[in-house]
Amino acid sequence: MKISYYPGCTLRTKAKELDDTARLCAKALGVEMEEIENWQCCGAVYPMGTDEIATKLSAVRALDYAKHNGGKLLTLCSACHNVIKRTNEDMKTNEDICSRANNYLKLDEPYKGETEVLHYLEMLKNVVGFENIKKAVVNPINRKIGAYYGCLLLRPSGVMAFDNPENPTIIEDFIRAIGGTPVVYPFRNECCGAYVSLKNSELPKKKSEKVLASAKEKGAEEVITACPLCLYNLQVNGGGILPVKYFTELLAEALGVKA
Amino acid sequence: MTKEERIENLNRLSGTDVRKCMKCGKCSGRCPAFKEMDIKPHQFVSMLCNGKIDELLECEAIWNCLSCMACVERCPRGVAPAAVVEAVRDTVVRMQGKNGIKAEEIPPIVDELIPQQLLVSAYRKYNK
Amino acid sequence: MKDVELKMLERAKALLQSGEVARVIGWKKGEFCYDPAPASFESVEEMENGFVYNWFCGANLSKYLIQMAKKEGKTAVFLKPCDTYSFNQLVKEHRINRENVYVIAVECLAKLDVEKMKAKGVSFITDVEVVDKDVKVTTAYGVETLYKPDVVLSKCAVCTKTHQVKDEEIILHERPEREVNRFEEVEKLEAMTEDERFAFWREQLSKCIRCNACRNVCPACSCVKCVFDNPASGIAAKANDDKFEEQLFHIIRAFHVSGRCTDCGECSRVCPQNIPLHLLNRKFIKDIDTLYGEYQAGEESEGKTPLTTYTEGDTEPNDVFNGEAK
Amino acid sequence: MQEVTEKKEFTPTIVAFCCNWCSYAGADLAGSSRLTYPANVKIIRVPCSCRVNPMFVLKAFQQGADGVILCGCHPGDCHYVTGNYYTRRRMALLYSFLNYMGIEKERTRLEWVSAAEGARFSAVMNDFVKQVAELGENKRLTDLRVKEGE
Amino acid sequence: MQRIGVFICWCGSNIAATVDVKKVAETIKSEPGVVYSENYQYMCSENGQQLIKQAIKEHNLTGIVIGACSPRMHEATFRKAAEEAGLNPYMVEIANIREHCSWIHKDMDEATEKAVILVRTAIAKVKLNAPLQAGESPVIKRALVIGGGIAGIQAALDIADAGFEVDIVEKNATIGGRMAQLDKTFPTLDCSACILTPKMVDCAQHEKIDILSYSEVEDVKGFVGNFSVKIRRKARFVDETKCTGCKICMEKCPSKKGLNTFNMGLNNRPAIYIPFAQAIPNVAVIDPEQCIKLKTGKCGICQKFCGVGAIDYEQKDTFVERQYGAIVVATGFKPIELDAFNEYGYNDNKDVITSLELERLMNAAGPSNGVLLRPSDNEHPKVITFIQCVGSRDTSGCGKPYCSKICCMYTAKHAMLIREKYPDTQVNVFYIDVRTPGKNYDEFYRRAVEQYGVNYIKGMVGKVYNENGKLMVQGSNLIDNEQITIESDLVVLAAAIEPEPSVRKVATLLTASIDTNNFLTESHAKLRPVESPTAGVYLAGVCQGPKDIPETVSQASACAAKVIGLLVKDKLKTNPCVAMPDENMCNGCSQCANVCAYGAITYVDKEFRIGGGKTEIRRVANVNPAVCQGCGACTVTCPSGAMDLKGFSSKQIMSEVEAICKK
Repeated sequence: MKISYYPGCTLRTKAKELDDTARLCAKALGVEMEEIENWQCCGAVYPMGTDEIATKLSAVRALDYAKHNGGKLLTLCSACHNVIKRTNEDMKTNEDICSRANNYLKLDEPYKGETEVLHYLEMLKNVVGFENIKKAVVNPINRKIGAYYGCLLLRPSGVMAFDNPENPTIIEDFIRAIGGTPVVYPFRNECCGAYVSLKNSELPKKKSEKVLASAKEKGAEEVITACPLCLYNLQVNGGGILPVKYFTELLAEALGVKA
Repeated sequence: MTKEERIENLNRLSGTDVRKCMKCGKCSGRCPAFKEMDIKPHQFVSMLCNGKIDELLECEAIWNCLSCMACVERCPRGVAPAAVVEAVRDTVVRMQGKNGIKAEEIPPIVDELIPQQLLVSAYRKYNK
Repeated sequence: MKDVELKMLERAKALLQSGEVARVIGWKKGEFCYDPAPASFESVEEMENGFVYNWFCGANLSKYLIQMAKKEGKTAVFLKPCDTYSFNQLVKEHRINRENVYVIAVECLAKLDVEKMKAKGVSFITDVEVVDKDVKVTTAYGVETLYKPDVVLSKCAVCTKTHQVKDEEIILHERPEREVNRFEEVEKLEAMTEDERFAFWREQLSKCIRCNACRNVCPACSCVKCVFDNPASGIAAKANDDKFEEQLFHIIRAFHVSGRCTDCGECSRVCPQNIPLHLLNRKFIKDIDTLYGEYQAGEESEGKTPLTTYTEGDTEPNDVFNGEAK
Repeated sequence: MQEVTEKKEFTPTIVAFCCNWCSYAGADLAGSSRLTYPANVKIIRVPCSCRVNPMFVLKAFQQGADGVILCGCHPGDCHYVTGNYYTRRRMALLYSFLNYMGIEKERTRLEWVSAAEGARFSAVMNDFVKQVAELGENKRLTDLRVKEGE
Repeated sequence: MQRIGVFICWCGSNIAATVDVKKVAETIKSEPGVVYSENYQYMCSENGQQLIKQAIKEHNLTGIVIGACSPRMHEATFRKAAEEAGLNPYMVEIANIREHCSWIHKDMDEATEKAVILVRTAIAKVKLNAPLQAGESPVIKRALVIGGGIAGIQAALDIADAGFEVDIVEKNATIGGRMAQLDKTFPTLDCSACILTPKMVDCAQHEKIDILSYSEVEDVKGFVGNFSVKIRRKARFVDETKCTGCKICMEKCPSKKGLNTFNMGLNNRPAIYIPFAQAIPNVAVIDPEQCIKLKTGKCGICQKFCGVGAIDYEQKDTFVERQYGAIVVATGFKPIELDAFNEYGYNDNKDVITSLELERLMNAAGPSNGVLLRPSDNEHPKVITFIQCVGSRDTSGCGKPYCSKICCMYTAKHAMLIREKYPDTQVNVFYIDVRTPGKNYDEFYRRAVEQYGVNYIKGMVGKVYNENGKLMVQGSNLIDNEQITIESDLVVLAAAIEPEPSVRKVATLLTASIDTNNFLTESHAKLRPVESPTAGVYLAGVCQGPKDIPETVSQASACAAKVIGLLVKDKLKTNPCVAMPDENMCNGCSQCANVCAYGAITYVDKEFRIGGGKTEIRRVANVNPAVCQGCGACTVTCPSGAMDLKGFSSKQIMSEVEAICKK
C-alpha cells in the first residue's frame, strides 16, 4: 500500500539514517512511503499562542495534500508529528484557527482536519501489525533495550492520543516484535531538555544524563528513540552512558535490510 | 495599552482559563526544568491571575521552559501552565528588540551535529 | 419509476396472496396521473385495478397505519425515506404497533408538485417521465420539458432523508448524495427585522381558512382527539369566531409538534392556501438543533424528545433569540 | 410633544406566572419588605413554573397583555426537582419562536427568583415594566390576522 | 348556579390603609355569580372565621374568595373554616391583596383598582374549582434497607427498635460494609470492629430484622406505603440454615489462591470462605469462579468434611417477593480505579498502595496481622509518603470533580497511628488543602502535626518512580517554592471515593434521580436531605454524597425517623391537587411519563366504546395519586391536553389570565 509521507527538515540532512532506514523497512514490510510534493518545514515546534496562524500553514498545506492523496499522513520525526497532529486538531476543533488558516490558504475546498496523522510507530502497530513484523524478523535483536519516548510523541495526550502518557507501551511492544527485551525505566517519558540547548546548555546535559542513567540502572544496554533532537541531545550531552539509536535502525537490522 | 488590556491579551493568547487553578502545585511538582525556572510553572498561573505581568515579562523562565507539556498533562483542573509561559514569551519576543536569540550568537554554539530542527524551533520560539 | 411500480405491485400481490399480510397501504390511481391518493388494498384484484406509484405519490402513508394497523392481520405499507421518520415517531408514541406492520421501503428520488408545474404554464398533463433533471411532460398539446428542481415538492427540494426502518426494500435507482441547507428559508426570515417578520407572517396566516388540512395530514397530529376539540384545554373553539383559537392556531400547533415533527413537509404540501407552514416547524427544529444538539425526530423508535429532557447547563430563554444563544 | 406625554402615560398590562415555592414566596417577601413595583403587574400562582403551558402565555398576549414574565425556582432548586429544567427549554423555544413571528423579544421574559430574593423580585418587575412600557401596546398577538377591510 | 361569597380583610391597617376595602367589597357585589360580599378587620381571627362560616351556611355559598394576605399564610386556615361550615375546602381561593398589593403600592386608587382585579381573578378561578377529596392509601408496615454497611445497619436498628419489621438486602456475603474493613476510626481512634461488630450482632439478633445477605434487589413496583420488591438471593452453595461457621471447609479447600477481596486483594483466600471472622451471617460462601468442583465437577472435598451437610453444589439463585412501606438506600461507596493516574505508579509498584489497603495492612486481622510491612518485601517501611486528592477535585476528566471529604481526616489518622506505633518512621503528607470541618477534627489534624511530627507539605506530587529500589516521590513544596524528591519506602494514595456502581441499577428501579457523579439526589439539598424525590425512598450514607462515619450514622438515624414517621401511619393522606388524565383524550404516547420526576405515571390498555356497538383497546395514562406531587410538568407535555392538574386546571389558569387582561 501507498501512504503519503512527510519527512521534515532534519530527516533530509542530519537524520538521514532515520529516513533511509525507515523507507527501507517500510518497503520490506509492504508499505510504500510516498513523499509529498513541495513540503515545507513544519517549524519544529507547535506554536501554542491562540493567534498563531501563519506558523501553522506549512503543516496545514501538508495535511491538505495528504487529504487528497490517500487521506493519511505519515510522520517519522517526533517534532513533526507533534506539530502536524496538534495543528490538525486545531483545524478539526478550533473554528477560529480553521477559518483563518483557510482564509490564508485559499484552497479549492476548505481543509477541516479530515486527514489522519499517523506516526511511523503507529503505522507499524496498526497498519503492518507487530505480529507481522515478528514474522519478518530474520535477525532478532537479542539485547536489552530502553525505549525513550521523550515528550513530543505523548503530550498533550488529549490531542496526541498516541499512548498512555505515563505508562506507554508501543515502543516496548515494538522492541519485543524485533526480538529484543524492553527495559522499562521511569524517565522514558521525561523531557531530555534539548529544546533550550541554544539558550541554556547546562539543562539539556543534566536532563539527558538523568534519562540515560535511569535506563542503565534498570538494565538497558542501549536506548532507542524516534526524535532526531533527542538523539542528538542524548548522544552529545548524555555523557556517553549508553549508546542511542533510532528505532528504525534496529528495525532495519532485525529485518536484515541494512543498506 | 492599559494594564487590564495587557492582562486580557495574555489570557487570550494563552487560551487557558487560569481561574480554574486550585493551587495544588502539581505542575511544579512535575516540571523537569523546575530548578532553572526563576518563576515556577504554578506561579505563572497565579501571577497572571493576580495581574503581576510586569514581573512575568521580565523573567528568565520563559527561556528555560522546555515546552514538554508535563505540566499540562498532569493538571487536575485542565489548566495549561505551559500555554501561559508561551503567551508571556510570545508577548516578549514580539516587542521591539526583545528577540531571545541574536543571529550573531548562533555560530559559536553550533556544532556540526546539531539537527536543523533545533535551530528552526529556537528561531520560532525565541524570535519574531 | 415504472419498473419500481411493477416491482411494488408484484411484491404486494405476493404478500396478499400468501396471506402474510391482510392489506397493503399504497397509492390509488386518480382521475389524472397527478392525483393519486392513499388507499388500502385488500386483494390482488384491487391492487391490479387501482395501484399506482409515480412521480406524484408525495403523500405520507404513515398516519393511515394508526387505524389500519389495529385491524386483524398484518398490514403492509410502502414508505418513502421521509415517511419512515413519521412511522418511527408514531411507533415511539405507541400509536402504531410495530409488530402489526410490514414495512416495504421504496425509493423516492423526489416527487413533483403539480401546482408548480401548472404555474409554469403546463396544463392538461397526461404523462410524466423523468430523466435526471429533465421532466418530460406529455400534455394534451404535446411534450414539454421542465427543469426538475423547479417543480419538485418543497419538502423534496431539501430532503436528504434515508430509510430508517424497513422489513424489505425496493430500490432500483440510488439517489445521488447531496448537501442542502434546509434552514435557508428560516435563516432568511431570521435575518429580517421584527416588523418585517411580523408583516410576513401576518400576510401568510391571514390566508388561512381553517380548513384543518394541515392538522389532518400531519403524522405528529395523531391525537385521539385534538386539543382544539378538548373543552378542558381552554383553547377549544367555542364558536367559529373564537379569536384566540383562530389567531393562534398555527402557533399552538407548531409548539405541540415541536420535538416530534419529523419535517416531512406534508402540512405545506396540502395547504390549499399555500401557506409555508413548514417554516414554523422548521424554526423549532433549527432552534432545538442549535440549543440542545442536533436532533432528528423519527430517527429512532424509542427515547425522549428534546422537550422531555434537559441538561443542567441549558441556555436561558432570555438569552435565546433568532436561533442564537447570546 | 403630544405623543411623548401619551407614551409616558401608557401603563402596560403585565401577567406574571410565579411558582408557589420560590417566586411567589419571593413576591411575598418583596411585599413584606415593602419593596414597590408597579401595580400593573398581576401575579398568577402556579405550583411550578413547569405548569405554565405556552398556551397560557399566548392567551395572555391575545387577551391584550403587553408583557408576560415567568418566574420559577433557580435551576437545581426546583421544589419538584426537575420541573424548571423543562420550563427552561419550553420557554426558550417559545420565546424564540414568538420573536420569529415578529413579536418584540422584550415582551417575554423568564427569571429565576428564589423565596429569599424579595429585592430581586421587585427589581425584576420594575425593570420589566419599564422595558415593556417603552415598547408601547401589544397589538401583534391580539390581531395576528389582517382584519377584513384592512 | 354558582353562589360565590367574597370576604375582604382589612388586616388591621395593613390592607385597609392603602386599599379601600369597603369599595372593593362593594364593587365586587355586582360581579356575576357573587351573592355575598363583605369586609372585616381580621378575617383570620376567630370572629372573622365565624363570619365566613355563617355566610356559607346562610347564603348557601358554593365557593368563596378571601381577599387577604398571602395564601402561603392562611390558605389552610380558611380551608379549614370552609370545611367546618360544610363547604369543600378546595372551593376556597385567596386573592393576595396584602403582600402583592397594599404593601407595595402607595396610591390608594391604584391599589384599590388592583385589589379589585385580583379579587375578580380569584372569582374567575373559584368558579371553575371542583370539590376535591384528599385520597388515602394504605401503608405496609415494613421497611427495606438496601445495603448492609454502617448506614444500613443503623437505619435498620432504629426502625426495628421502633417496632417495625426491617429487611436488610446486602449484595455481599456479610453485612458490615466498608466500615468493617477499617482499622481505627477518627477522631477518637476507637477500633472500627469494636464499635461496628456489636451493631452487626444486634442486627442479627433483632427479632424485627431479617438480613438477606448475598442478595440483590431485582425489581421494584408500587409506590410510597406500598412497594413490592423482588429480591434475588444469589446461590452461595452453602445452606444458610445449616452452616455453623466452623471453617473446617476453609482449611480443607484445595483451591486457596483466590484474592481476598476483604483484604483488598493483599492476600489469598480459599474458594469457600467466610469473609472475615465476625461476619454476619457467619456462613460460608463458595466462589463459583474459583471452586474446582463447580468448574470441573471434580473435588467435593468441602462437602465431605462439612459436619452438618451444609454444602449444596446444586444451589440456584432464588427469588423472594416482599412488600414494604418504605425503602432506605444505603449502597455505599468504593475507591476509584487508579488506571488514569499512572504518574503515581500504582499499577507498577507494589509499595504504592491506596489508603483502604493501608487500613488492612494496619489491621490486626489483616494480612500482616497488624504489623505494618510493605507488600513488596515485607520490610518495615521507614519513610512513608501520603499523597492527598488522588482523583478528587479533578476536572480534567481523569478523576472526580468533587472533594471526597474523608481523606484529610483518615490520612491524619494513618499518619498519627504510624508515628505512634513506629516512632522511627518518617511520615510525609503532600496536600492541596487540609479540610477538617467537624467537631474535634481540626484539633485532631493539628495533633498529627504538633504532637506526632508528621511532615505536612503544601504541594502536589508530579511523579513517583522507582530508583535503586526506592520510591522517589517528586513533588512541589509550594510554601518553600521548591521542588523536592523524597526517597520513600511506602507511598499511600488517598484515592477518591465514588458511589458503589450498583447504585445505578437501584436508582433506576426506584426512579430515584441520580446526578452526573452517580450520587443519588436528595429531595431538597438543605431541608429534605435524607429524602429522595421519590416518595417513600430515603437516602443514607455515601450513596447520597461523600461523608464520614458520624455523618453517615446521623443520616441513617434521620432516615429511620422519616421511615418511622411514615410507617406509624395506617393510611397516607394524599394531596388532591394531582394530575389526572382524561382517558377519552389520552393517546398513550408516553410523553408525560418522560417528564415525571416521580414515576407516578404508568400506562394501561383499556377498552373504549367507539360507536356502532364496537370497542377498541387503547393504551392510556394512569396517574397514581399517591405518588404524584402535583407539579404539572406532564400537563404541558401532553399534546392533546388530556392531562390536567386538579386545582390548577388549564381552564382555571386561562380564566385567571382573561380576568387579569380584561380591559
